[in-house]
This record gives sequence, C-alpha cells and structure tokens, in this order.
Amino acid sequence: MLAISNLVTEFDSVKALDGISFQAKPGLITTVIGANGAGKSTLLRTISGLEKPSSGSIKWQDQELTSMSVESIVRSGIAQVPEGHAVISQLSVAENIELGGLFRRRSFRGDLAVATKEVYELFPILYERRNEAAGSLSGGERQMLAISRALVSRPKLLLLDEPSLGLAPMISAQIISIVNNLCRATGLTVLLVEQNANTALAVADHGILLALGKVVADLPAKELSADSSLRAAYLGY
Amino acid sequence: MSKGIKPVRLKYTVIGRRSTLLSIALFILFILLSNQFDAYNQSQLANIATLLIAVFSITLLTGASGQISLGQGAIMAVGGYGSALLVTRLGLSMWLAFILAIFISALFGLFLGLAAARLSGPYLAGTTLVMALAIPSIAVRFESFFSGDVGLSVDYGVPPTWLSNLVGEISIEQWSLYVVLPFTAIALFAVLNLSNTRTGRTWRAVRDNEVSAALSGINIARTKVIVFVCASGLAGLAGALYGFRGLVAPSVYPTDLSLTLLTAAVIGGLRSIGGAIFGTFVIVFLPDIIEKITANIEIPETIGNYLPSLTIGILLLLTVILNPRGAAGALEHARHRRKH
Amino acid sequence: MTSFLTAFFSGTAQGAIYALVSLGLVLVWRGAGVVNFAQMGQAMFTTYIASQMIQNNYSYWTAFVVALICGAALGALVDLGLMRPLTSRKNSKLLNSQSMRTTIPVIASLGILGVLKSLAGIFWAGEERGFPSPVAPNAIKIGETNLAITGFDLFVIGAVFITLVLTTIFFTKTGMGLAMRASALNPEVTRLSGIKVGSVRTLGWAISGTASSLAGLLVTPRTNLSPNTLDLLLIVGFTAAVVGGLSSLMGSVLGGFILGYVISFVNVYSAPENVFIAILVFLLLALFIRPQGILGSKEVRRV
Amino acid sequence: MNLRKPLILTVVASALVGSLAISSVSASAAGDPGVSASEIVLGMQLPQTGAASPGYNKVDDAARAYFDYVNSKGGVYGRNIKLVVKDDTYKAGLTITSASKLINEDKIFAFFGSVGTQTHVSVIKDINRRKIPDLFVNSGYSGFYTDPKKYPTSFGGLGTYTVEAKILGKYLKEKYSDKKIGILYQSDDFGRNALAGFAAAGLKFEAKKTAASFVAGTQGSLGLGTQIGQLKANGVEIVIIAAVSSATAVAYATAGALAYKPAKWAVISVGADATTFQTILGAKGVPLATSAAMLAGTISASHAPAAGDAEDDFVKAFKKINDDFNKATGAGKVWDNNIMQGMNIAYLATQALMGVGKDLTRAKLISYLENNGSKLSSAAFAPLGYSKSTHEAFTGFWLGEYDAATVLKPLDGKRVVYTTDSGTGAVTVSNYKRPAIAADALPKVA
Repeated sequence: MLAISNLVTEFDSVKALDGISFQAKPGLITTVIGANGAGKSTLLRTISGLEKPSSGSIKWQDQELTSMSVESIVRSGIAQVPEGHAVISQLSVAENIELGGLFRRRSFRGDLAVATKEVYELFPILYERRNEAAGSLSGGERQMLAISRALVSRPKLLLLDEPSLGLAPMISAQIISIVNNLCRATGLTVLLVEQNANTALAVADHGILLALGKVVADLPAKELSADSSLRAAYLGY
Repeated sequence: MSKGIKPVRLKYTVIGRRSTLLSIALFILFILLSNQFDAYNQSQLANIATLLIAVFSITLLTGASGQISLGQGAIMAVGGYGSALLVTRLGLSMWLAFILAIFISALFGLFLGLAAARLSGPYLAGTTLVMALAIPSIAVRFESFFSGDVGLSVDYGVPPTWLSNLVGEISIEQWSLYVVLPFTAIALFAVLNLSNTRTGRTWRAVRDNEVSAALSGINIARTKVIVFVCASGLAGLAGALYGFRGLVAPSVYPTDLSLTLLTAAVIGGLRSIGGAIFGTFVIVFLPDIIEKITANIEIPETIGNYLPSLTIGILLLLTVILNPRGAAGALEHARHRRKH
Repeated sequence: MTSFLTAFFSGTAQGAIYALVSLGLVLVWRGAGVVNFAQMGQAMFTTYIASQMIQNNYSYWTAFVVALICGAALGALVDLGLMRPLTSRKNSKLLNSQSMRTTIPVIASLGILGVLKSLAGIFWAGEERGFPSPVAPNAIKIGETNLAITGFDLFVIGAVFITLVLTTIFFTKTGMGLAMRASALNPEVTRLSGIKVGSVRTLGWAISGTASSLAGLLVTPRTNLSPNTLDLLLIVGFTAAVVGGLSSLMGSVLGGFILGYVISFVNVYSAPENVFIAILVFLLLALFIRPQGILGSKEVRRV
Repeated sequence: MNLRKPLILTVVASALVGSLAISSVSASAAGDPGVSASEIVLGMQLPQTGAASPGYNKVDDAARAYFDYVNSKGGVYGRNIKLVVKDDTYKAGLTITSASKLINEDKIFAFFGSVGTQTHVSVIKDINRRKIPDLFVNSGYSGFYTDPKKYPTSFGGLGTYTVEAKILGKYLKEKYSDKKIGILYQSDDFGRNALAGFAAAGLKFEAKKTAASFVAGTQGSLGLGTQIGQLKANGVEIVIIAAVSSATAVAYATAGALAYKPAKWAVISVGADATTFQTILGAKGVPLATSAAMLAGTISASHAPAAGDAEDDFVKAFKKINDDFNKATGAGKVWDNNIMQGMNIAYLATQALMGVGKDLTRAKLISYLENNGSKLSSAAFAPLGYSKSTHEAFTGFWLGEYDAATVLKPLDGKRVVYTTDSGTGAVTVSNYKRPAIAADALPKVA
C-alpha cells in the first residue's frame, strides 16, 4: 500500500504539489489525471525520489520514502517509467532491459533470466530487435522497452508517467491493456499518470484528480468518469 | 557593442556617475595606501593595480559571461609584446603603446573569440590552456623579431621632472604606481559600466542559460565574441603594463600566470568587482604574509619554499567547497543572514 | 625513409601514452561532466610514490602495482572528497548557471593540481629524478638493422593495448560497464533502474586515475620525473580527447595516436620548437573542421 | 557583479590593515644599505622550486654554508655575511617582485650569485640603474658582462657559454677534422649561445642533419628519440651536448636505447655534472658502474677542478665546509658541481669584500673589482676577466675527459687552460697559475 499525506514539493518556492494526500491500494490501478501543470509528473518524480519534497510523507509498505535515495526506492520495489518513453537510445534494446535488472544480478541471477524472458514474451517485437540500438525503435516500441526495463526489476509498484503521450491511439490502447492484464494477473500495484483521462479511467480502479498541485477529487474510477461537472471544470471536456 | 548600449543611454549616465566616483575612489585609496608603504610595498601595490586589470578581464569573461579562459596570461603576452615592440622598434611613447596594446590584443581577442564562440566549458578551457603554452614558444620560434628567451627590455622610465617638482622626490616604485593607476581606474570604470548596462545583462543571460538567452533574441555567438574582445583588450593592457615592469619575455608570461589570475578571481568571487580587488590583494600579498609568519618558525627549507603555492591551492579548494562565489559571495551571504 | 620510419614508430609509442591520458580524461568527462585538469598531477604523485618505493628497494612490479592502486584511490578520493559534493550542490546560486556548472569543477581540479604539485615538492624536494623501465630499453633488431623502436616502446604499446582491450571488455561485457555507460548517457534513467550513479561515477574516476597513473609510469622512463614533467602530457592528452570527440572512448584513443604522429612528424620533419605551435594549430583546425571530433556525436557535444 | 560601497570599503580597509602589518619601514643609517658594523647583507635570486629548480636549488645552500664558515671565523672585518635568498621559480615576473623586496625590505648591500639568464635579464637594468653591485651572476650569457657601460655593476660568476663553446669547438674541430660532428642543444638562450660560440670556432651545424634540439624544460618528453635518431641516421660520430645535466642523462639513455654509440660525446660544462648524471640514471635502474662507464670518455670543459677530484685542495676544503656547515638535507647537500660553484663564488665574494677594506661602499666594491678583480683567485684554474672594459668572469677553460670513476681528468694527462674572449678573439693557452688555498680555507688579500 502506498500512502501519501500532505506532500509538498516546491520549485524555487513555487509549490508544484501543495499538500497532497491519497492512497493507492495494492493490486489495483490508481490513475492520476489532471490538466497540464497540475503536478502529475512532479508527484511521480517525488515518489520515486527524483524530487525531494519540502514536507509531507510517502509511506510504502511501512517505509518512509521521503528520506530515501532514488536507488533505494527502486530497490524497495518501486519502478518508474518516466515521461517520454525514456530509454537510453545509444544502448541496444537488450542492454536497456539488462540495465533494469542490473541491481538484482547478484542475489537473483536465476530469476533475472526468467524476468527477461517474460518481458520478451510480453513484447515479442523487442526480442526480434534486441540487438538494435534503442534509438532506432518506433515511439510505441520505445514505450514498450521503457516498461520492460521497469518490469525486469520485478517491481511491486509501477509508476507510469504518461505512457500514451505522442503515441497513436491504437498503440497506446494496446500498451495500456497489456499493463492492465499484467496488474490483474500478477497483483502488481500501478500508479498511472495520464492526461488522456478517458483511456486511463477506463482501466483504472481508482482515480485521483489533480489541479494546481491539490487533490480535487479522490473517487473510484467509475464515479470520477461519470462526474461530468468535475470533468468540465478540470479536464475541459 | 554600440548597438547593445544605445537603448539604455538614459540609465547609462546615471551609472556612469556612480562608476566614475568609485573609480576615482579606488585611485585615491591606492595613492593614500602607497603613502603608508615602503618602496617594496609600493611596487607590490603597482603590481596589484596591474594584475587587477587582468583579473577584471576574467571577471568579465568568466564571471559575467561564463566563458572560462586558462590563457589570459597569453593574451597579456600579446599586449606586452605589442607595446614593447612599438616602443623598442618604432620608438613610440610608452603611453601611446599602452593604448595601442589594448587594440592589438582586442583584435587578437576577436580572432580568438570567433573560435571561442563555437566552444563552451571545458573545450574553451583546454584550448586557451594550449594557447597559453604555445604563444610564448612563438616568441622563441621567431627569435629575430621577438628576441627569444632574453626578451625585450622595457621599463616605465624615470618620473618626469615636472612631477617631481610638483610633489617632491618620487621613487621608481612610486612612479610605476603612478603610471599604472590611471589605467586601473579607467579599467574599473569600463568594467563597472559594461556590467551594469544592458550589455552586461545580455552577457549574464548567456552565462546562465544559452538556450533561453537565444530564445529571447540574443545572438549568442556575437555576444560571446564581444565579451572576448573586451576581456582581451583589458588583459592586453594589463600585459603591457606588466611587461614594462622590466621585461617582455616568455618567462614573464608563463602558464602559471593565467592560473594565478584565475585563482585571484575565484578567491575574491568570480562575479564581484570588489571580490576581484580582494583576490588580487590576496595573491600578491599572501607570499609576503606567509614569509612574515614563518620567519620566526624553524621549518625545513623545502616546506617553506612550497608553502605559498600550497596555501594558494588550498585556498582555491576551500573557496570552491565552502562558497564558489568567493569572498564576495561569503560576505553577501553573511550580510544576508544578519538581516534575517 | 629512415626518418619516416623513425617518426612512425616513435609516434606510435608516444601516441599510445597520449591515448591513455586521453582515455582517462574522457572517462571522467563522460561520467561526471568534468574535465579533470588534475589528472596528470595525480599521475605525477603516484609515479613519485612508485619511485620512492623502488628507492626503498621494493621491486619494480610491486611499485608498479601500488602506483596503479594509488592512482585508483586518488581518483576516487578526488571524486568523493570534492567533485561529488561540488556537483551535487543545488542550493548555490552560482551553480544554477549553466556555464558555471562546468567552470567550477575545472577550477577545483586546478586547485587539486596546485596542491598535489606543492605536496610532491615538499615530500620529494622537487628533485628531478630518473625512473626505471621494466624492460631493457634496447633497440629491436631485424637481422643487422636496428629498428627505430625499442623493447621499452613495445612494452608501452603492449601495456596500452592490454589496457584498451580490458577497458573494452569491461564496458561491453560486464554489468558494471553497462551501468557506467548508462550513467554517462542518461543518469536519470540509470538511477531509476536502481543503479547508484554516484558510486558508478566514483568508479569512473578510479579507472581514470589508474589509466593516467599507468601513463605516468610509462612516460617517465623516457624523460625524468619532477613535479612539472607531466603537465605537457595533460595538454597533449586533452587535445587528443577533443580531436577524438571528448565523448567517445574509441575516439579518444584514436585521437591519442593521431597526436602521437603529429608530434613525432613535426619533431622529425620540422623542429621540436614548433611542437607547441603545431599542437595549437592542430587543435584549432580540429575544432573548426570537425567540432564534434572524429568519433564524437553531435548531440553530446554542446557547441 | 554588483559592487556595493561597503564591500569595496571592506576590501580596501582590510588591505590597509594587512599591508600595514607587513610593511616594515626602517630608517636607513648613513652610507649604503646592507652594511653595518656587524653585518653585510647579500641577496640571491634563484629557482628553488618549479621546473627549472633541480640542481640549481643547491647553489644557495652551498654559498650560505661558506659564508657561515667565514662568519664562524670572525666574518669580514668583524662583519658577518648574511645571505637572503628569494625563490623566483624561474619566472621573470617574480624575479622583478623579489628584487624589489631584496632592495627595499631586506636592504641588501649587493646582489650575489643570481641564477638564470631569462630571469636575471628582467632585473639587471634596474639593479644597475640603482648602482647596486650585482656580483657573480650564475649565467654564462655574455650579454650581461661584455659592455660595462651598459651594466656597470654586474659581474659574471661563470665563464660565458660563448668562451666555453669557442674553446671546446676549436679543440673538436682540430682533433676530429675527419669525423662528422653534430650537436644536441636545448632550444633556449643557453643552447643558442653555445651554437653561436661553436660557429665562432668554425663549427657550423645543419638542422635535421647534424643539429638536433629539444624544448628546454621538457627533458625530451616530447620525443628526444626522434632527434637523436636523426643524428644517428646521418652518421654523426661526435655528438656535442649543450643541455642541462638532467637532460644529458636522458640523452645518453635515449642514445643507448637506440643502439647509437657515437665515437665521442662532448658535453658543455653546465650539462656535465657527474653526480646528477649518475643519480638520474641510477633511478632509471642503471647501476652506478654502468652509468660511470657510459660517461667515461666524454669530453667536457671546466674552469674549476672537477667536483670528483678528491686530490684538489680547494675541493677538499670546500667539501669539508659543506659537510660541516651546509644546512640543507638529503639530496640538497650531496657534493657536486652546483655546490662547488656556490662555494666558489662565496669564496670570491668574501675575497672581494676583504679587498675593499673596512670602509665598505657599493662604489668602492665595484671599483675594486674593476681594478683588482683580475687578481682575485678562486678554485678556478682560469683567470678572472674583470676589468674596466669587461665584467666577464672566468676567461678560460681546461678540457678533460671523464675517467672510469666519473672524474674529469685533463686530456692527455696534462691540464692545459685555454683562454679567449666572448667576441672574435683567438683561443690561446693561458699561463695562469692558480694560487693555493690557505690552510684555513679563507681567501687572502694582499
């Protein structure tokens, strides 16, 4: 269980997150939606430790994350797929995947091979192109690679930052459905940040609506998508 | 440059008055100081006044526009050789030669700047370092023109009689201070104005973020070249004055000189003119202070010999670790804290 | 023809050493975004340590290994003690400016250089001393003709070759090598993969320290050791790194050899006095014609 | 870069306080500075640290040791000789600063034994303008001494490079007229002065064929091998070296590596210090016996006895004083040519100061040296040239060959001192007889 309370993150004394509190239940997909600049990405970056909050707490399985380094947070079972299909384009596909599991190679060598095999099964196209430079992949393939890199570390919590950004609707739908299946099959907890609220709410169990760094709605996904007034006020459709 | 200044003419005059006052203040303070000093410290003061101009060039280049040069000493050499050749070969007056040295080195800075505009950070640092090494060897290579290692013997001459009649007997050291000081005051005036006008703000924008500076319509390359030209002019003037202490030769402008100047600028504070003054005082007087302190302590000669360079190295590291903005930054920090 | 061969062989042996220096510089530049001007100061210091050990009757090879270890330790120390705190500091206004982030570490490395030189002066009285070579530096013969290459040159080329092979294997075949490449290319994604980028960088500094320490051990038998002797090597190595692209390991090695030939051919066909000028001209030409270096990629190089 | 008034005031105020603390204005008594009833203060500038310091940084300790010895014997007319030394790291900018300090703060009576042409040239004009004696400069650059009207107070402390090259050159040209003679020189004022001297003796060299060079201070780190390789390829049989001793050692090692064995090496005295040669090669792993064998047979010139000549009375006396009075430690105290040179000029200075008499002034010292300087004696086998028309020191050299014990032994077993000038004068045999050193190792003046 991920529990966030009163989280504040500032950039040059501008509050990007202004006292955020919510919980993400294990085994479910929680989506964070909101307009541009609502603080969605900052939220994910603060959870994974890339940004340091100025106050508040992030509890993950009784561990306080705010004082931990990015690496320790990752090692505690949280994997983030950063915005913009972040892969290392100069490295090969296989190397990108290897990178994700690198920190486990001492203690879980056997499982690492299994995990690698699993992501290749999940995304067969990556296996075909495993020796090519990641830079040569298409946008969708890169996103698959970024997710694969996160999955080989066998996370318990997956932080997805705008996976559909810049992708054709069909491909983004495909990717989101794969994540959905994965969650249902393995009990993975997912925190999905999306600008495209419809897509996200369609698969999510729970929805958090952010506006200007504050939580304006914390509802089951179905209720949130049904609330047309909220949609009109904050998402503009 | 004129294009950059024009729109702010109004402000220019206001700033001009303040910087005039400050430059005159500096001039008078140096004179007052020199009257308290013995001849050696007067010559040290002249030395400070000279090197200060070179340190100002780093304040402009690195502090205001973010370009790092490890070769200011080589540009000083350009100014030094320029002026010394004009005096020894063409028989020009020393004063005219100093002023021409500014233009010669500024022209050199233009070429250098054209190359430097394409470079950033470590590329520039390394390239200027190679230059610092190569320029003195040009003097040796073309010995018949530049007089090789032995160099060109030049000096400030003797004080004119009208001056001695006016203020009494003037020592050679005092005379050297009197020669240098007007140039230092003018350099200070120039640097203050450059940094406080829109030109200065343009430079700072380039320093802080090239991309956003470019987005706001600043021509990055041209700005960099202009800074290089200005800084080179200053360094060349300093080099000419430095050479006229006695000699213009490769051993007067070694690679270390460039590093010493940078050290002075960093210790005092790369972005502060007051810091530049402070840093120059430190590097010039530190060896004397260490000598005074250790005079009565029995330490092995080898340690004593290396103590000044060791201290300066440690001072540089401490500055960078404790407050990269140098003494000026630390002072401001302290003042800031007291207020709260 | 003889002078051509002389220049060629000498250039190869010299270039091998420049390649090492250049490699050390590029390792740190890629990993930490710092050009370490103290690098050859570190090498000078470790070579003095080796020299001191040999004077105290340790074998050459013991001293050799100790010097390499000290090189690694010194490199790591520079990073842990100075560069890491410096580059990770976010609250300082000065470091918020783009250009200052590269400038301040350069200044810091110059400070280290000054301190190391002074310390070497204090410990070893600034004395100029010789330094042994592990193999007899005798010219290699084919039949009756002496080649312009000595056994020691072959040792140098061999040692550098082994280093380069080991480095290549390390970077392409090991997890740590992958982590190091990834850290250099994209620190954020690497951190998000659970890799301690800070430690990986420190390792880069250590490897760079070892490579330059090796360069020091290999170059001093040909000349003498004093606190200043290796300064030139840094400048040549830097030029080689820029020619090679500063971001490419292979490029840096290639650049080293090219510089070796440039210097050697200027020595033979022109005059040693022209070497510095030639280096400057070559550097400027390289920057103008191919600013991203022979193997550098355009995006990495901020021009 | 904002400038607030308080900051500039703070800067200036602290500078004021700081510099007041270090300025020491002492009222000077009547007469020349640096002389009192109990003391004579001499000042010396040399590289004690930095690239040019190795070897030369021993000269000051040696000279001080000799002065301390003189002081222990009651000084000169009851005055102790004090030597103030400033490190200029071989950078002229610092030389200018430290000269001002010696003059204005240390109030020296005279400059003494300054090391380095490139540095001394930056201050010689000023020193002369102030009429301060500039004694026994450790530079063989003839430009300092041959025109006393230009530099009336400067006196040499070495034979000039030109004189030495003329003498050595004439010998080699005659003796090896059938052999190909080449040179390896360091490309600075020293190397080029030597080249000019050889040219005056009729020995001309051709670049890339019989002349090889390296950049001074690099000690061949940028490829001495290619240069020596060229000499070898061109079949040069006699190699002259005009370089400092540490570079000579590297040159021999490099030639050895290239299997290049010239019929004869000839090394200018500056570069022929056997101790430095052996120490450097020793650290390169060359056993002492081997390096001695490498040096054996090398021709060199000297104005003084060889440092390794244990039979020489001056060497014996100086060595004893070095053991007893030299405060340097480690390598700084090891007896060699540098130490002997330091002792010898200190001996000369003591002699000159004694010669002037009790009433010591700068003008008297200079006039004494011009009128009686050529009669002064020292460890050198060559006469001093001091006169009203030239301020050159040792005008002659004897030629020798290193034996298997690294001692320079006179050629053909008989020490012949040749003499000439720094101009176009002929090389002749000198009939100067060196006066013996007194039992107390103190100079005696008539």
